[in-house]
Amino acid sequence: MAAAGGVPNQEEKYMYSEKVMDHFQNPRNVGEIENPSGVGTVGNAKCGDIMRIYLDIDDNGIIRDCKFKTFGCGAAVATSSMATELVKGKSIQEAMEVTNKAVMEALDGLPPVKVHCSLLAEEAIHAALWDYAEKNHIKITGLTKPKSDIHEGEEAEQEEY
Amino acid sequence: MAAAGGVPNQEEKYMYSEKVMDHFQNPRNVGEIENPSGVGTVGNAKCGDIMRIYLDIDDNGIIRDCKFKTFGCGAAVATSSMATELVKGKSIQEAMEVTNKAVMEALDGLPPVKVHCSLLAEEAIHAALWDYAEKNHIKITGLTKPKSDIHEGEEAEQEEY
Amino acid sequence: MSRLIYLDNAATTKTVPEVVEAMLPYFTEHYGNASSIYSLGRDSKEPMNAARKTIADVLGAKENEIYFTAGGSEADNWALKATAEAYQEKGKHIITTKIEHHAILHTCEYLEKRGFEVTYLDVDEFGVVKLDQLEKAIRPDTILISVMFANNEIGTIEPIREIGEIAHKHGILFHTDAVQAFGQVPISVDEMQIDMLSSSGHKLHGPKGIGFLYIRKGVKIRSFVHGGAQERKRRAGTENIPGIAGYGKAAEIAAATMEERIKKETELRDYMIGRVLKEVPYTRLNGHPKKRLPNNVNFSFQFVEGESLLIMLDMDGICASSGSACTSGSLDPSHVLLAIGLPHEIAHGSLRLTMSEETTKEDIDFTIESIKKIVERMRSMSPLYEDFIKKSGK
Amino acid sequence: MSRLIYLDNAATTKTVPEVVEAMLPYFTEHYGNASSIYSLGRDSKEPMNAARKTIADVLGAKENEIYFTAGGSEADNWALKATAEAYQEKGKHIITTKIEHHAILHTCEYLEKRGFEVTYLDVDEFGVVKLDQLEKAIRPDTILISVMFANNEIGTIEPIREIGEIAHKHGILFHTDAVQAFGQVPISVDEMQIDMLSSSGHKLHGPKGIGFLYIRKGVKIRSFVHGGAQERKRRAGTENIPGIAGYGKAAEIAAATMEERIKKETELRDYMIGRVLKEVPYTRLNGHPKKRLPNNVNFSFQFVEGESLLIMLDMDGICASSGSACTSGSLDPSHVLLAIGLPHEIAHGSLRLTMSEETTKEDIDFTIESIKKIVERMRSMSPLYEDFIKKSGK
Ligand SMILES: Cc1ncc(COP(=O)(O)O)c(C=O)c1O
Ligand SMILES: Cc1ncc(COP(=O)(O)O)c(C=O)c1O
Repeated sequence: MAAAGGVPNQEEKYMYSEKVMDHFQNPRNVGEIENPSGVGTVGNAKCGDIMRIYLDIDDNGIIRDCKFKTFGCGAAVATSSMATELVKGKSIQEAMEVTNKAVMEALDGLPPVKVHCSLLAEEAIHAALWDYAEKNHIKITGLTKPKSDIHEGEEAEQEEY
Repeated sequence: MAAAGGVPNQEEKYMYSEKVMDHFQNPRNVGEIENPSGVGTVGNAKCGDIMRIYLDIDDNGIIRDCKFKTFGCGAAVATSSMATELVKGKSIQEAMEVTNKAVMEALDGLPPVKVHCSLLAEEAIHAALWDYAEKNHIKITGLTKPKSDIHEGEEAEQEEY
Repeated sequence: MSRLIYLDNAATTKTVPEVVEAMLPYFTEHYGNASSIYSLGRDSKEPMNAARKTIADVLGAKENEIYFTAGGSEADNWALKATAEAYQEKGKHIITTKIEHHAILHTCEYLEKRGFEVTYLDVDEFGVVKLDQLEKAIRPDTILISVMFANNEIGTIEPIREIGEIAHKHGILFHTDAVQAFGQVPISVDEMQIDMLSSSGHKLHGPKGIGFLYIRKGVKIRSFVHGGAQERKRRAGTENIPGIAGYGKAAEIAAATMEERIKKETELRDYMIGRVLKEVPYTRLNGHPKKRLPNNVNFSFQFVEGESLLIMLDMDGICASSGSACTSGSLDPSHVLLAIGLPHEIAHGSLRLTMSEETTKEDIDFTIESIKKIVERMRSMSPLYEDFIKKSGK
Repeated sequence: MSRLIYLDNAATTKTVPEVVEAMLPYFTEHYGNASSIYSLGRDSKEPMNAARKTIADVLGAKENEIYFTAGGSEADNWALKATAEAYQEKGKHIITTKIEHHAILHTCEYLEKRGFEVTYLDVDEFGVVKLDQLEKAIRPDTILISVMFANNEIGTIEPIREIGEIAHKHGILFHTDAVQAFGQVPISVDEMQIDMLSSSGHKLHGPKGIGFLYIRKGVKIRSFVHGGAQERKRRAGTENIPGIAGYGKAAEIAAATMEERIKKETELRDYMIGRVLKEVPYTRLNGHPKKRLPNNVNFSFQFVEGESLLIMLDMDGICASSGSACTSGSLDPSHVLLAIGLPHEIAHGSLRLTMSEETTKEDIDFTIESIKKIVERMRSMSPLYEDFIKKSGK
């Protein structure tokens, strides 16, 4: 069936922006790092999203490499991919500034019901950095122990009338 | 707009049978009789149906002529017309047998919501005969004083589930 | 039948070809479920969003205030029942009028059986709601005022802006059944302070089986049809995309042509009223002479019964109506005509003629001649007319 | 997109050209209001009567037991709410199942808030209602048993005949949501002792926005939508004649092709199930292996998330669904999959593929290859799969 009738609008074709679709279809930095400097896993399968980030950090505290694995929806995959791109080559302090807002903006936005996925990416980076800090007995300014489940207490979005 | 698409079915075109439509379009015996032997008016305008029947009865008690005037729906007009046809030439006793059922059958039936109109025709004949009997101080077997409003106490048909 | 003059546009309208055209792609081609994630489904979202926007624009509303329903009746039921349910803590009193459509009246009766109290406002001889009576009817426990925008039988347009003002002055929600008005006359939900508004597609050359309820943001009514999360979780059921697309197109056309149409129809309407009142004796115009829908004419012909009149007009190729088409299964004379003070026998002799853009002066002239002939014929066989003539000594 | 394989027929179907053809005369030509008295209006009555008869015949019902609605959701709401209302003197207890569509479940929740008690029956691992549990749940104040004919997600067909027998043995009304079953499998309301049955046109290649509720003669429920006297005074609203005509045609086609279709679809279904279970590891079939809709297949692929799977299938031109399409606005895993005992993460990885008559073996083969490729790719990037492989020491 060809899309005739002049109806579909390419932008509307998916609920996601083109950038999201690109990162979903061609995710950057998928995989594992052997003996990573830090690794963090967040989310839980009950909610349908799990994100794991591996970091390879050099002696100057620069993130040399970053890989991810994600079980989750299109937005979860795309935010993981974008988050790894954003932290790669950055210093630890710079990586701390890769917030969910930054990831979302870099992806040209997410549909409202998917905004929580970008939170997951931020948390995954923080979890991996926490692991790195623990292993190396250092303290990273602004970094707190990751929650075991970032979704807890979150409520299904209520319609606003 | 022509009726294309093979859809309408002539029989279904009106809620009424062909006979009813014929008597509605070409009502027989419309009019008044000057100095009638008997005249009867039944129904009331509130209900939307008033029927008046004029009788010209000869000395042998034969209905020589019969005319009607009706304010009412298609069924009311058609039953009036048919009722006058049925009583014309009949004896008084024969006319007493022109029941609502007989009128309805002669018209090939009426839609359920319109059955009460055929009652009106029977009542109108009876009312005219009553008037004749009163005027001539005779008694017609089986004839009782007409109700002033045959619709009273009648309830709008309830749907049957 | 060689000629058909359709003058029952208040009952339903022809779905115009442009509307059908707008619907067709969504049957066999872009038929996906609008709630699905794949592109075929998302193809259906677009016409829905577009229709919502078109309709919202016509009303001066926001897109997310338009909720599609299966028609005007569902919209009316939803507005009344859900408001009753949501606001019953505040009170159980509703104000409406005696001339509402049955979708409102029967819903009110239903609510009355469930402990709500309903005040049915009178109207004047022209069918206009009495504003002073409305003010007096308001009580501390009044939760809703529902007054139709324009009456479906006699075409009278109600003082909506004034009613909206009164409602809001007292902090009461205001619903209007605009099934006859939407697309026919200008409506602004903000200027008129309307909180909820019902509409039905098939009254403005859109498809049957689709309507909408406008619900102002902040009005906290819930679903009437429970189930899936469609319509922002407020109206369950797989979206009727062809219907919605068709409705959007119909609203678009209606808005674009409204000004010109009002002018043309008003002219024809007043021409018909003038001629009939002059040329057919013992005739009255029902409804307001000026504050009426541009396409509505409603007469009562004394001594004549409506159904017979309709069938005879039909035989001349003219489709019209006597009282609301929705109630023609019933034998009762129209509650609207009784409310404006007509006696029963006159109410029975009413004729409603409602035009569309397609109606021509020629159609109207033909109709007037037909009416004259039929009314005369029917009077000649009417016992009421006979009595009247005898009494007046003619 | 060069190729489109539509395997989401449980969400909605293509309105087939014959159905559109059957609708078209009633838009621009025979558009009269079916309740009107003139011939143009009466032209609309005929297709409505014909559709009613076709549908009644398919069910072994009488014509005057079929009431048209705007769809399955309205029919479900009507059956439950009106039964609750009409029979509350007898009792306020309703029995249904945990795997009903939201149109039933959310309506039940609504009734629970209004003083009714609802028992939600469990199902076994295949999604089949437990009859002994049903018998035990019956109380003197039980007024209604509502069990779906076939589940929309996992396709399981319930033991309707046995449930009807149990209901009637106890003098309890029996409603079945047959939205997924009508036109797909044979149904006899008499043999199965069904008192009310819901259906929706767009699930069987009919139009969207039209459905019906079968109400057995003698069941004394009243209107859900109040207003005009349409549908024997039980469902107000100007009749959606094009929709009804289209639905009639769809039912006619469905009935005529059912036997052959069931045979063909069952074969394809079992072929697909066989191959996928064999060729994709860590996969389970959801729903009953045999007692299931001929066109329904539902898998869970471990370590894989459903939405991603759907988007990737879409990129291969395959339309499918993960859980009910109606709830895809929600993030919760399907209540049906949880009810058959799946853990959350497995429920998230479910895929529903529902065929139509048009589906070919070639389509299925292409789909299986696509699934294999995508599942493998997704597992390679799944942290759950990584953990699983490491744990199992591979
Ligand atoms: C089992 C079941 N019941 C009810 C419905 C609701 O039908 P509709 O969306 O047509 O109102 C659906 C489909 O969405 C369904 O699958
Ligand atoms: C004023 C008014 N309200 C409500 C309705 C009901 O609309 P529908 O029949 O499309 O449900 C109508 C028309 O029948 C109407 O004229």
